[in-house]
Amino acid sequence: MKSWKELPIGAMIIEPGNSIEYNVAQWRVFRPVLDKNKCTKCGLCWIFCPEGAIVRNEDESYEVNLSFCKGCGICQRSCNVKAITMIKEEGL
Amino acid sequence: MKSWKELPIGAMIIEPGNSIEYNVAQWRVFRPVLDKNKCTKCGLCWIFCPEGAIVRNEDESYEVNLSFCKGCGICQRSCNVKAITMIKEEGL
Amino acid sequence: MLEIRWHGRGGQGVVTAAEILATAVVNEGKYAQAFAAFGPERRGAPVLAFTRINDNEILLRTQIYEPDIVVVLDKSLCNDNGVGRGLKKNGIAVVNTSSSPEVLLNIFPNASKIATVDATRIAIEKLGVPVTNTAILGALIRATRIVKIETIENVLKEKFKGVLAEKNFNAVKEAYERTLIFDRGGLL
Amino acid sequence: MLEIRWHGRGGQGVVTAAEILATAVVNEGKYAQAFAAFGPERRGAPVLAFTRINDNEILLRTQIYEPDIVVVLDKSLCNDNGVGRGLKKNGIAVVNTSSSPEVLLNIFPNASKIATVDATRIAIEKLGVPVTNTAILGALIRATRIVKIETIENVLKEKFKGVLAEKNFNAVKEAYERTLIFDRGGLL
Amino acid sequence: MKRVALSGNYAVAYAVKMADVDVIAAYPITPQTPIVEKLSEFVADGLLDAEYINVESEHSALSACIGSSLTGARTFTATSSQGLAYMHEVLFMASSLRTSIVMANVNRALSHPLNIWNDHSDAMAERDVGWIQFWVNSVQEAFDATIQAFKIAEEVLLPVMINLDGFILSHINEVLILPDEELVREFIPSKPLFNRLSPKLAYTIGVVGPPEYYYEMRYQIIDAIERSRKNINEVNREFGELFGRTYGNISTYMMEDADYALITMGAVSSTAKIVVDSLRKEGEKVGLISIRCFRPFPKNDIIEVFEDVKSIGVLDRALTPGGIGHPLFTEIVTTLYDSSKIIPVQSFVGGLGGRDITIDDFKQMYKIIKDVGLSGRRKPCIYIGLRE
Amino acid sequence: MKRVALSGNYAVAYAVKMADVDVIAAYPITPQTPIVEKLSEFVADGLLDAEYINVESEHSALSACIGSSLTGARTFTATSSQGLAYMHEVLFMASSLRTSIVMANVNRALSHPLNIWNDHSDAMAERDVGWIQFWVNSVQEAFDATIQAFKIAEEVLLPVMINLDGFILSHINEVLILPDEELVREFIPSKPLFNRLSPKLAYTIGVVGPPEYYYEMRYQIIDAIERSRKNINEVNREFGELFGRTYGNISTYMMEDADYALITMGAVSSTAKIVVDSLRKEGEKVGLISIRCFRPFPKNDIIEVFEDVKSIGVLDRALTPGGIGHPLFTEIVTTLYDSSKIIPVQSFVGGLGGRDITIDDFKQMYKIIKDVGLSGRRKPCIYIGLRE
Amino acid sequence: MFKTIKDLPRDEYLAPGHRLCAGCTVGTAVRQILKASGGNVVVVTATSCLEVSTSYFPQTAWRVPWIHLGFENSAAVAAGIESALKALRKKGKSNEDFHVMVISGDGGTFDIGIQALSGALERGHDLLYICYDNEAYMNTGIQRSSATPYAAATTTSPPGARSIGQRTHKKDLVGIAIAHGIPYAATACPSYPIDLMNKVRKGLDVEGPSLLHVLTPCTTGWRFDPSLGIEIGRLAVLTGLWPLYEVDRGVTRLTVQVPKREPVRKYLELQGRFKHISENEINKIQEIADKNAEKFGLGPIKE
Amino acid sequence: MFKTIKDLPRDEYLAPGHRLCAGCTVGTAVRQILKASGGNVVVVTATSCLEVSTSYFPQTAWRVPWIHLGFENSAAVAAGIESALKALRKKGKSNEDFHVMVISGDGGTFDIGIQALSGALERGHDLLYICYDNEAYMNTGIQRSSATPYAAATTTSPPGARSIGQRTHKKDLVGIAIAHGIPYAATACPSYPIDLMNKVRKGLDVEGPSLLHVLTPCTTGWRFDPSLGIEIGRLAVLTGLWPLYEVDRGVTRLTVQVPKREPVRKYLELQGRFKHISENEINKIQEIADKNAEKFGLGPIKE
Ligand SMILES: Cc1ncc(C[n+]2csc(CCOP(=O)(O)OP(=O)(O)O)c2C)c(N)n1
Ligand SMILES: Cc1ncc(C[n+]2csc(CCOP(=O)(O)OP(=O)(O)O)c2C)c(N)n1
Ligand code: SF4
Ligand code: SF4
Ligand code: SF4
Ligand code: SF4
Ligand code: SF4
Ligand code: SF4
Ligand SMILES: [Mg+2]
Ligand SMILES: [Mg+2]
Repeated sequence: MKSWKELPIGAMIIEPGNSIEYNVAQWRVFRPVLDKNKCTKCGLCWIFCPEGAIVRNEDESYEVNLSFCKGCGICQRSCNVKAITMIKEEGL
Repeated sequence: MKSWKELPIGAMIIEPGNSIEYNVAQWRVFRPVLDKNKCTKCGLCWIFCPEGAIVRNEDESYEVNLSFCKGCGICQRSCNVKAITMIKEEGL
Repeated sequence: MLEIRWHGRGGQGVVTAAEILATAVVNEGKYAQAFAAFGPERRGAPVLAFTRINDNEILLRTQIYEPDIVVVLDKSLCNDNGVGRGLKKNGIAVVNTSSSPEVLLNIFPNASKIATVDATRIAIEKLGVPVTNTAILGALIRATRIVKIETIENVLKEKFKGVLAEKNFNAVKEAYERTLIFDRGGLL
Repeated sequence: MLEIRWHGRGGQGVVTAAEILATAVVNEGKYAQAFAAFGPERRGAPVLAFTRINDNEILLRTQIYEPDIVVVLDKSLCNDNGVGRGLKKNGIAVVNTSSSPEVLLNIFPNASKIATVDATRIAIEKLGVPVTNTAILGALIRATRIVKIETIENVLKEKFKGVLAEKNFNAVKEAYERTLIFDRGGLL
Repeated sequence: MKRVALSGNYAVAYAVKMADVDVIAAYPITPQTPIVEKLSEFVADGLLDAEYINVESEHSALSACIGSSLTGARTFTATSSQGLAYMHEVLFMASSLRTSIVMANVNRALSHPLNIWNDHSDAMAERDVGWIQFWVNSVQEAFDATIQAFKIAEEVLLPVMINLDGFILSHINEVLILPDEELVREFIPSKPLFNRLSPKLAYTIGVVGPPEYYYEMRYQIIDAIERSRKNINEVNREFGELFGRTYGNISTYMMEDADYALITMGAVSSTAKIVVDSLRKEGEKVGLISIRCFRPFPKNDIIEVFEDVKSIGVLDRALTPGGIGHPLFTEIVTTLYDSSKIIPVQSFVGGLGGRDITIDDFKQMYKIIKDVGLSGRRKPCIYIGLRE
Repeated sequence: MKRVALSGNYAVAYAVKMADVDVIAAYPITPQTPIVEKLSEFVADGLLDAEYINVESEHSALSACIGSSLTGARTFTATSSQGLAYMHEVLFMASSLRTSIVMANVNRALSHPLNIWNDHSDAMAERDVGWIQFWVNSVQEAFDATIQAFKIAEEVLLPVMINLDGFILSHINEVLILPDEELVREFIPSKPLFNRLSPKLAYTIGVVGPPEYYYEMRYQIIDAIERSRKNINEVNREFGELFGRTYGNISTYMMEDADYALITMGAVSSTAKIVVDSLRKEGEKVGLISIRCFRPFPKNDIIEVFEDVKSIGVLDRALTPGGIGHPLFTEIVTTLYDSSKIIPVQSFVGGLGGRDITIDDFKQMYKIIKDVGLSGRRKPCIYIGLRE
Repeated sequence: MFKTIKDLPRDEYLAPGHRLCAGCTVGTAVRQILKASGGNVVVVTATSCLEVSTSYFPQTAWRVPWIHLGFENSAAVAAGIESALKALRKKGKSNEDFHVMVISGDGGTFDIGIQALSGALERGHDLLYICYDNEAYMNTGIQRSSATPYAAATTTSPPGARSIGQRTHKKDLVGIAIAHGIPYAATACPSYPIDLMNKVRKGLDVEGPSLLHVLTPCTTGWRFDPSLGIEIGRLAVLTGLWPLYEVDRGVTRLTVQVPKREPVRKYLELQGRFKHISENEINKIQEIADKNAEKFGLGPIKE
Repeated sequence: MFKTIKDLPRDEYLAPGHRLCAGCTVGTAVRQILKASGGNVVVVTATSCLEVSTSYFPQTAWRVPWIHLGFENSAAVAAGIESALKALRKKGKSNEDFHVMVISGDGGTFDIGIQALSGALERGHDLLYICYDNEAYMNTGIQRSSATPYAAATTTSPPGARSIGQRTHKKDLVGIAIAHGIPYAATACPSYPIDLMNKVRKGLDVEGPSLLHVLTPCTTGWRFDPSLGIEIGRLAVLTGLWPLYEVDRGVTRLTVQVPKREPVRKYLELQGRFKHISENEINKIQEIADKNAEKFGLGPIKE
């Protein structure tokens, strides 16, 4: 860990958005699985996900980035066509 | 003047309304003179005086207590019948 | 002095578990400390709690760096290697998992004893919700005999009202029964 | 060192008078301090201001307890005996009043010189309002020659804009002319 | 009497309940919140008959407490860190208007960076406010000091602040001997205090004190807090009679024959004792002083135990940037000066913002103190555990 | 350059104007108000091109200043007494977030009783906040320190507080050498500061510093304020080159051969000099030290002049009720300890809440200091002018 | 209800000898308020003209219990007193019974005290909060507050080459209070004593928080002759700049009708603080009055 | 104006990896807000869940400049930033140009921050103040605020033998803001992203102060399953407890109509914080919804 000389001054963090390095996947008990076939690309899961863990691709398709997903299940509930299912994470 | 031992504790004044001992008459440049003959006993000067310097007697007549009057002239202006006149105080 | 580290998630009541144990210890006339690794605890986030147990007054007020015992309330936490960190040589690990204890050997290389129980299943059976903090106590006691199970019963009765105390104690008992224990000598 | 105490009323600009004098002194290359007796100043209430004058830098920062000169902007203040308090032996008093200086003898028992001027009348004549703080300066200068009257003129020009400066200076000059001075030897 | 396991925060809450407090005005802040939560619960459940004012800020919390205390109600509040800092202005008022407020301050670091963990910078920055200040070392002490505080505050007419270390004490469950409520009531009867705001008296409170009076009025606080030493001792004695436990203004450990002493405040003292024990086993004549009553500062008690000491270490858990020394260090040095003793004093800082002070840290400090004692030369302040 | 008569408050206002400040956020309070009134006038008249924020409180004033300073604007505020106390929490933030705010604090007593007059209790209660603190002795110093403050604050990235005595300095008109604006601009060029809140950078400021980092982050302030000593001296030197006046961290009077010294802060020093002169005439070898730069505390400067002194008096104009000593006394004693000098120090308190400190008071103090020097025995704190 | 001047009690709870400026209508207002209260009241005042002028040690002008703490917290202090009384009575520890009332200035209410006020209103304490509004920080020498009216000159909203005086509009205190859902709020002015005093009574008698916003013309700060305060207050009402109304459990009611309004110019002309303003600003101020008239149903402007 | 989800920008200015609870709708709301802002914005946040969860050193979730000072002063900090930018631009010292926005919690807005907010609104700074409202102090563990709704359980408004839970009613933030005469204020909810995001744009584009009051259901504090946040937000709207409206230069307009309202029971049942309440309280809460419906013109209750 950094010494006092190496820390940025004034309680600043100078790398915007470096929280992507923080492991939230570990928080997850359930994991969303998105069925691209069922998906109508409505985007609701994307706009409702509290984490920004759902990625909107260039082709307007959506997928889950599991490194960023905490497994809350909001996406599943947002999906009118039930394209998302929550699956229990297993330890070990 | 009192020593620290003699002062009331906790920044209190324990004699209600002892400001009557403070000389405001000294502030006065003009002095109101109330002509009891003209006075209709309407009470306006009494209720408007900022000082409470106008006394409402038991018989509902009014008079000025000059010890409490700062000479602002509000009473004079309140009096519809011009029963009050302001007279210059003279030093010396 | 016995030092225990508890691993759970925000919202799972891991601090409560550490406290129930401490109260039981105290009720048995000994001394205990229970506390959490303090920080902004968020629902879902891994959290730590600690219990210290001693026959005499406990003066130590530092954090616990090298626990004698590690208790894991949620097996998915074992995905991260943090759970085994610092466990003393010949320490004990107690984990909520349906797996058998051997599977955990390389997660707790220092452990001389590993106990597992499917606390989640038991919690659902006995409480109707997957709140595993009381069930795991049964496994811990089974593996360590730190306190008498009846003492836990009494603490639960003080802590929870009416039927909830009973349900929780049922979970404790059930877990106590179903705990699998493995020591370096083999499954007990 | 010369110490002056000014008596006036809240709203009469007594502090301004003290300051104008100080500025004049400074402009003549000497040193001065001007300040008020600090307190919640209320319209109509008697207030004090002070000026200290010296050839060299002034270090003293205490209040003025024994002034060399007392200036009274409003004669009705003389009803209270406070105006004469502390005046040094052989001090000077300058009072705005239409009365003659002798009348003030027992108010300023220590004064060796008493000057009076009807500053109120002059102010009304020259400014149109009974603001006596500049007029009285004229009397003070006449009685003491602390600064040159032209220096005051320049200060007024800085302090007030346009015609107001001129009017005020007229008041100063007029008062200067009309001041009556009495010393223990008799009217000068 | 019951032997239970309770956290420092709950211990305070129970003490307040047993004191049958009349009014609570407090604002939540970590790590104090469990105190007010527990009190809310007591009130909601009818176990404590009090008005709980859900104020909108700490500034208002303490302001409301002043109003309440002067109306004759036994009054409690609790805060921490930013909350205490936000009260700064009002703290002076609570003492100078001579209230009897009792406040628990759960010590926590000050921003920035924001940090919810333990150090002493919040309370140390309020060492001029004219409050009596206790610092406790255990959950039991937190309870006992709270009970004592009401009695002292109401006798002396000065507010009392009880400092307990955030998390380390506030959130730790440990053994507490909970006395019977009747005994507590015997100690501090539940009676209305003097209502200075009654229409029957029509006092004017919180006046303008012009230069002719201000000095004397402020001096009364100096006098009151100096005189409070007697009350504090007396209350402690009475407490001992009823509850079988007493506390000094300082608590000492192995100081009888110590050559090297460390001075601390708050819960870490307890860890330090372990180190003292282990060093004693190694033959080192070390000892420990922990200050319980920081205001009024127990200079005589301290000087007494310093009698034969060769060197002293002072552990500050708060900073005075750019000052001649950190707060406790400066007070201790001045104490020595006061007693005309020349003992080298080594300044330490440690445990800021929840940084743990470990057994090894204490060992290191004792080692340095001994070095200083032997060489007679102290070093500039040593920042224990700082990553250089 | 112009020789004028101006009040301390106006001197500050003129300095701020000449510094071409960008943002002012301030709240009125006696006796500071004329500063912000004058600045309002400058802005209204177009003589100063700045945003003047009419904040609703001092807490917000300083908060707005922090936002402004971090956005790169030269930022000024002014306050006094209750206002400073109300800022307490934010003061720590202004230093720890490393702003360059300059603030004039017009020293005034704290409530209760309410008192608008001069003493030092407001600023002394903020001696831990990590600000650089100047204390000035004359209107000229008030002006000069303000100009210097901007340069120092912007170099060191620490806020600077200029303390000037309420009324005694703030409201006194005296001689001021007003430099030409161009010269001031040469000294402190009007340029935007580093905008740390730019979308181009997207920094995150005011973070949570967990126990692993908090200590190091706070230590940076200790480091910065210690390093600022160099900047302060350098700025002062440059100031001297341009303006022909320099100031030390302390100012001394007749200390070369003094046996007996008095230490003061603020405007009363000036009166004390008169007493020194008169005592010198009587053959007494007395001297005077006045502390100009209180934070960082000028320990080396002080120790140096103490070399051959026989006894010292310290005049505190603020109280630490129940403390081991009043603020300045404690710092001086610790300074002596630091230098391993054993000189008796007599503590004095005086001039609280506008109580005048007279020539006679100073004479009395010098007499006592001499007695202490001769007897080697100091007395408990002496409250000069207190009606017993 | 008070109907005529004759009805009004003789008792004076604000003693003469206070140090308010000669001609200060705050003195008038407080006399009226305390008369209406009947004296069984504890008063809290924030730092202000009223505070320093009535409690200058060793003299007090208060004949009722009174407390001043600071500038920002009078509502909180009142809340503490009210709660203490409630607790002590409930617990049988006291049989005292009195009303709790705040009388604070506009600065201590609109600006630095609004948080404490908002909190006290929200929590529903049984107290009457009275703001006497002299439209600036007068105690410190006439600085703008958020109650200062548009275009008025103060020392921190001075007119100048780049300033017309106060740039912003007066905060709507009663509107804000009512948005807190309190049962009673009203405006008043000591130039209309009966109206004011009846509102004080209503405010005291209602259960829960109530608020009175009282305009108190200030000779020093508004720069008019000391004798004019009451007249200027009357003109504020007669121009429509200060409509007298109340909001009683949600119902807004004009309490003093103005059949024919005076033009605002008449009001402005008398005051030094408006001396600098241009026709443009006068028109804008007239618009404010006209809007008030529309909102509260005042009469048209006198020809 | 955003019309469909497809319109919404791809850019994420709140990085993943923040530490808000799993299922926290504050994350959703802030993502939507920042998307709408386009990223050219400086954000100020008061101490809160959002603050501690996004700026835990050494990691930040912010991709826009962001500052946190304290709990009570976010509006003041924003005012300082806005003024600095204005001054520097005016003086030609800077050519940066960005919006200033506050995103603070209900505690930091309704209670301890309302003074700074009131001042900033009154002075007319050009900034958008967004209050995300999870109806309690969540960061410190679910204590009541003055935004906590009637009867809800929190740790400082616990139900019990002598308590029904929160005793008081929710403060009307938009009402208070509008009483300050600001040009734009609105309510929103991340369950209605288009509505919310358009309001953010309006708030940013309007000159002067604007305010958005955003309801953000909180899984931890309201005690519901983490997956339910968005649904519960929707129910708040559909019951009429959280009408979506705006007040644009004095004109109030419902922005999302609810033709048939759900009964409040449906909303309350899902939440642990209302578990204790009786029929009596449910009826009172239904009345609140009905009053809202009347005030804003929502439809009748579904049969
Ligand atoms: C925290 C704090 N800030 C500033 C002051 C200075 N102050 C005292 S009274 C006052 C103005 C009061 O204004 P207002 O409330 O309108 O009452 P008024 O004097 O106009 O009657 C100010 C700024 C203070 N006492 N405390
Ligand atoms: C002056 C001060 N008082 C109290 C606190 C403690 N505190 C920090 S965040 C918080 C609650 C925040 O509530 P809210 O604004 O509603 O945001 P939320 O956490 O609910 O998102 C409290 C009480 C503080 N940081 N500073
Ligand atoms: S489960 Fe929650 S966090 Fe994960 S993708 Fe779905 S909405 Fe996002
Ligand atoms: S909500 Fe369902 S349908 Fe819509 S984008 Fe997500 S997965 Fe596809
Ligand atoms: S002149 Fe003024 S103070 Fe005197 S009686 Fe008339 S109204 Fe009252
Ligand atoms: S106003 Fe005139 S008529 Fe009325 S009581 Fe006074 S003096 Fe008499
Ligand atoms: S300044 Fe105004 S409000 Fe204050 S006392 Fe004087 S007239 Fe009254
Ligand atoms: S407590 Fe509530 S608001 Fe806070 S992070 Fe968790 S869900 Fe979000
Ligand atoms: Mg005012
Ligand atoms: Mg919240």
